Amino acid sequence: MSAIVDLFSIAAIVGGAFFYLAGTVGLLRFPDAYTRLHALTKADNLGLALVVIGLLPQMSGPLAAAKLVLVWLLVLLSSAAVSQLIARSARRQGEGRR
Amino acid sequence: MDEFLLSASAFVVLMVAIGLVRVARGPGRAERMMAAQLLGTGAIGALLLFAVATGEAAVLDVALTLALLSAFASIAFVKFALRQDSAPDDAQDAA
Amino acid sequence: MTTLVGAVIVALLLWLALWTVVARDAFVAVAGFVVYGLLLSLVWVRLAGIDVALTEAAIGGGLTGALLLGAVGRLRATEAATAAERAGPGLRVLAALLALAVTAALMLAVLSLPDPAPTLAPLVVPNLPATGVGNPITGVLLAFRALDTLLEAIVLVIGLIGVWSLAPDTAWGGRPGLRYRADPDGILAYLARVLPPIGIVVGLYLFWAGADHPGGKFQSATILAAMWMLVQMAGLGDTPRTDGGWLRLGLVIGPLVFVAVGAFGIPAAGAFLAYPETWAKPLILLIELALLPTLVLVLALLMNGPPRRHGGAR
Amino acid sequence: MDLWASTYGGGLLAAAVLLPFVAMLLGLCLDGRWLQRVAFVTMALGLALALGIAASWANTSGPLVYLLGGWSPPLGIALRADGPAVAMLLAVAGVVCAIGLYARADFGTPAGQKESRSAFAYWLLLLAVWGALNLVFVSGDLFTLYVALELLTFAGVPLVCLAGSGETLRAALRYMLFALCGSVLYLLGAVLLYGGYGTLDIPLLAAAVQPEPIARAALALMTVGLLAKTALFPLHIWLPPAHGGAPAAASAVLSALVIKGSWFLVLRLWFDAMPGVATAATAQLLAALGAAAIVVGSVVALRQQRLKLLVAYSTVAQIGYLFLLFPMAFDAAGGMGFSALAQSAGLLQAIAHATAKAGMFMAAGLVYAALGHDRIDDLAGMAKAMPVAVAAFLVGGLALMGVLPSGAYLAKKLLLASADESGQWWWTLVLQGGAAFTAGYVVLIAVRVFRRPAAPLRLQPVSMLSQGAALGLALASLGLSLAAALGPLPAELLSKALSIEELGTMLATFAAGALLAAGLARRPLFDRGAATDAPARGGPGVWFEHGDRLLRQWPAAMLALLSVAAASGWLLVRG
Amino acid sequence: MSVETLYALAACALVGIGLYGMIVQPHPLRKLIAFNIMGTGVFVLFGALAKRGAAAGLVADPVPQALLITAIVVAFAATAVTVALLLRLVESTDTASLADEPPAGR
Repeated sequence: MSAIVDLFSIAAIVGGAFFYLAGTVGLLRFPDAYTRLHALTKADNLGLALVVIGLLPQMSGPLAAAKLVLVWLLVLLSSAAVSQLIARSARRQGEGRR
Repeated sequence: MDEFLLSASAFVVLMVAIGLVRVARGPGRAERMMAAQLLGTGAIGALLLFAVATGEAAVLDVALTLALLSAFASIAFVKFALRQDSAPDDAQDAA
Repeated sequence: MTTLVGAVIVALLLWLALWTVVARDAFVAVAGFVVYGLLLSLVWVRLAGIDVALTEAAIGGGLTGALLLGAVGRLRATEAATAAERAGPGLRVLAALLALAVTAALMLAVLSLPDPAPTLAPLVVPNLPATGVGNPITGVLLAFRALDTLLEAIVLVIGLIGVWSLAPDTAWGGRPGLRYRADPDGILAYLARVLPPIGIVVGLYLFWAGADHPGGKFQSATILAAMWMLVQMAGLGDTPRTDGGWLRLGLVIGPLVFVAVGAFGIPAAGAFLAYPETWAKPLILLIELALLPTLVLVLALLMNGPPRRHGGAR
Repeated sequence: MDLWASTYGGGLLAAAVLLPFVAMLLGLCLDGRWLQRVAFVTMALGLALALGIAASWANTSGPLVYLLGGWSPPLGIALRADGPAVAMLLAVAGVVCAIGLYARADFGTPAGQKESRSAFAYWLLLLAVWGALNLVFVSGDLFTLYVALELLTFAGVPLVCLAGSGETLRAALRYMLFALCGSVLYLLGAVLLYGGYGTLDIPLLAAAVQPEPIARAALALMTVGLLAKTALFPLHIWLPPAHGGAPAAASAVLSALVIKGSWFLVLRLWFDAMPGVATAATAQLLAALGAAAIVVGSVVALRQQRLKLLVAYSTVAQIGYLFLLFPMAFDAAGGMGFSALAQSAGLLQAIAHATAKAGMFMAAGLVYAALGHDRIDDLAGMAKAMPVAVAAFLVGGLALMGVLPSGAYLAKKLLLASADESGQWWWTLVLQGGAAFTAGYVVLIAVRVFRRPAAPLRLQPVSMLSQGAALGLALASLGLSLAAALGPLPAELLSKALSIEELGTMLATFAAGALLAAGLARRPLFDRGAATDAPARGGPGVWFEHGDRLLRQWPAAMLALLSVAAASGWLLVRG
Repeated sequence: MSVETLYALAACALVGIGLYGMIVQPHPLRKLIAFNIMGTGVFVLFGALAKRGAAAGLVADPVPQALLITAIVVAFAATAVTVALLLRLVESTDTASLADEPPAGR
């Protein structure tokens, strides 16, 4: 049983790490602010989400698991809002299409 | 398992660290802050992995604090630093 | 494996520090510093200092970062003028050589540190039960070296008096900081409604945990202060008037209660800042509870700067 | 002697530290109109406490000790008051009270106003400075001392820019940044000491330290950090504009008191915490910097156009004197044979300077308030118009020169005796010559104020109480050696005081001072012409001015800081 | 090399880097950042020493860690006061230069 759980965790975390990788590559390689932002949100949302999902079965108790989810929700919330704000200011400055 | 989690945490840090190049290259302030945001998310992910790997539950609190405060710093950035590029529209200096 | 992770983090840290220091643009330096603060919390976790990591994540990464970001936005016009005063190559080389010499000397000193390292841990552990708290760091901060903690609260208050003293005479007693209009698109306002309740819960949780686990009043106060600032930045609330009686009371309540509890120790336990055995934990909690509003107010007001405007009612 | 028990009267130490802070907190939350009353009540109580501490100390054989919370070092923090600490506690209490009396006129809250900014800041920060200094004197823990240093800086910096002008803000910012750099270096040293010996308690460290790399690096870093905060030449980058630009009541606090805190801490480190680590060669370096400070500070003081800046540069020079004691602590064999003697001399000098300099700044402030300016060239007639303030200034100057029976005189005697015994003849020269440099600017001001004015002076009235406070402090400095001779110091030092030889030295000092003033001042000493806008004279004096301005550039000062650190580290290693 | 030593040596380098920035950067804000880097160098060094002092069942010596928390808060206060001063200076003189002006001929 625990082997299957571990396998699930490993798969999810590897997936998460991949999205971090993708986010970084996107941030570096994409041509303008909007696409870079797109890449960033992938790392923020999917990368961290998969890591959290992978870690959940490894947690010792419900409090720790709740914290884990809370962390994810916080990052999701703030990254969504901040990305929006960044995009808006990028548009206002017209530096998005460079 | 712990060994795997540790390596994953190192990998995530390394990944987002490469994104630092964006802080250096810019070109705009927005890009630099995106890289900072990415690093924040990466650091949080790494901390979570580290917490589980070492069994130090308190590290989760660090991740929680970081999540809250990096959101705060990002908002401060949007509010103060980006504002300067455009008109200072959303803050007024009443005498 | 751990050494490798350590090496990666160290390399990143040094690179970021160097790059922050030499960057041409002040904004780049500040952004670099914010990231540097993030990395530092990882360092603290690795150095087994969870309490310190919490403090660093809250203050180093969050508050200082926001403070510097706020400053750099308003200082842009001055950068070009000071760039003219940029150090010449000769000076830079000289400075680098001297800095290197200091670093090398320090490294030699560090490498000659005694092994095994001297430590007070064996003294802390047997004495900790007398303080009634389980977190040794809280024990050090509020029992063994309580004076430092009291003084630190006083340092913050004096810092705030210093900041306020910079106000224009006409604005004295008024509100500090900028007045923000409510965010037109409402994202920030939304965030400022959703985040603070979570932040308050997390902050209070850290406060409560601090007695026996990592956490405590500083970390908690920092989070609460940041949430309050968030509400201000979203235009949902204003800073208080600096001549308000309740505000002033809040600013001094922490240290004053601290001193009062300390003085209570003279008859009750034979020394200033001593706690009678059975009362130790409640008294420590009382002090922390009283310090919390002081720290929240002082930290947030330090970020807001001197009073600068009257009125500003919404 | 048991280091680990509170002594009778030890609790007074905690009270002396906390009283000003508690008063500050109460003042902050009470109505602004109460502020001054709170401050004055605190001054009375604080003075009484200082006297009480002195009395308990006199009745105890060793230092007063108080263990906070009953926890003994290394786990807890101990407050300790030995002779030097008690002397400084008393002196600071006295000077604070006098400054408070002086400042009453300047920082009263105007009628009809609930609270005014400058009064609010001044009184609270004055109390904060006082508490921080008391903490510096009695704390026995190096980290608590770090916090005390920061308290001192945070309280001192806003005092610089109370007036709020751009110039003073710049001075304050410089002071802040340079002082912060100093405190980080201090903290770094403390961290190294903890890493090496596992304690930050001064007596425990003294027992544990060995002359090895850790302790040497720590001593060099901490000393240099403290020198930056004390503004010893060439690290005086921030002092002249800060002390010259602040309101007089604040300058008096900064110049007389604040810099003494970090200086006192150097003393603590060298003689109490790490006596086995300090070497005679490093002491020579400190004193050499001190000698340079005396020469440069005095000459640049002669070149100033404004009285307050002159006094500020005089402080630069006087800080130099405070560091001449270090080589005198060492005997010919390189051991610390004369450390008690040298420390007494240093403390005497510090107290003499604190009282005299506070008096001089107050006098300069009164002149400014009365005339509306403090241009040295336009002071003609002031001796007649404001005899009390001018007397305060000149008496303060005489006291600094070491005229009988001033504290500086006795300090000089003690140091000369020690220099003789240890065979360091070159410091005899510096000690004797230094007085002539001080005489230079005293003579200059004396000549200016006694001239007849071209037109009748129109003066604003100034508070008599303020003038009295200034004169009182100056007279206290002038009479200090009498008090000291009655107390702990050998009276025979004063017995030869009225000999022909002494009088001759004094006259020679005045003559040399007059020559210096005549040769180096901006204008001829007896310049009768009223053409004050004529170009200043050139000559060697200008070179000093240029040198000073060059050294007070930020990069130069920082490089000097690191160089002094490197040099003292090297000298500590070489022995 | 142990992790503690690694971090301790890195801390020494951080102090050097901060010092360099304090010297060569003309803008006060940059000096302030350099000061903060220097300060964190000292803090990391202290933290590494605390880790070396792990004993009696604790993973690190708690005394330096407690002192560190105090020091971090004090450094924040210093930063806040300096920023306030700097902003006020710029407000009243429109320049952030620390260079001495020619002697004021008042």
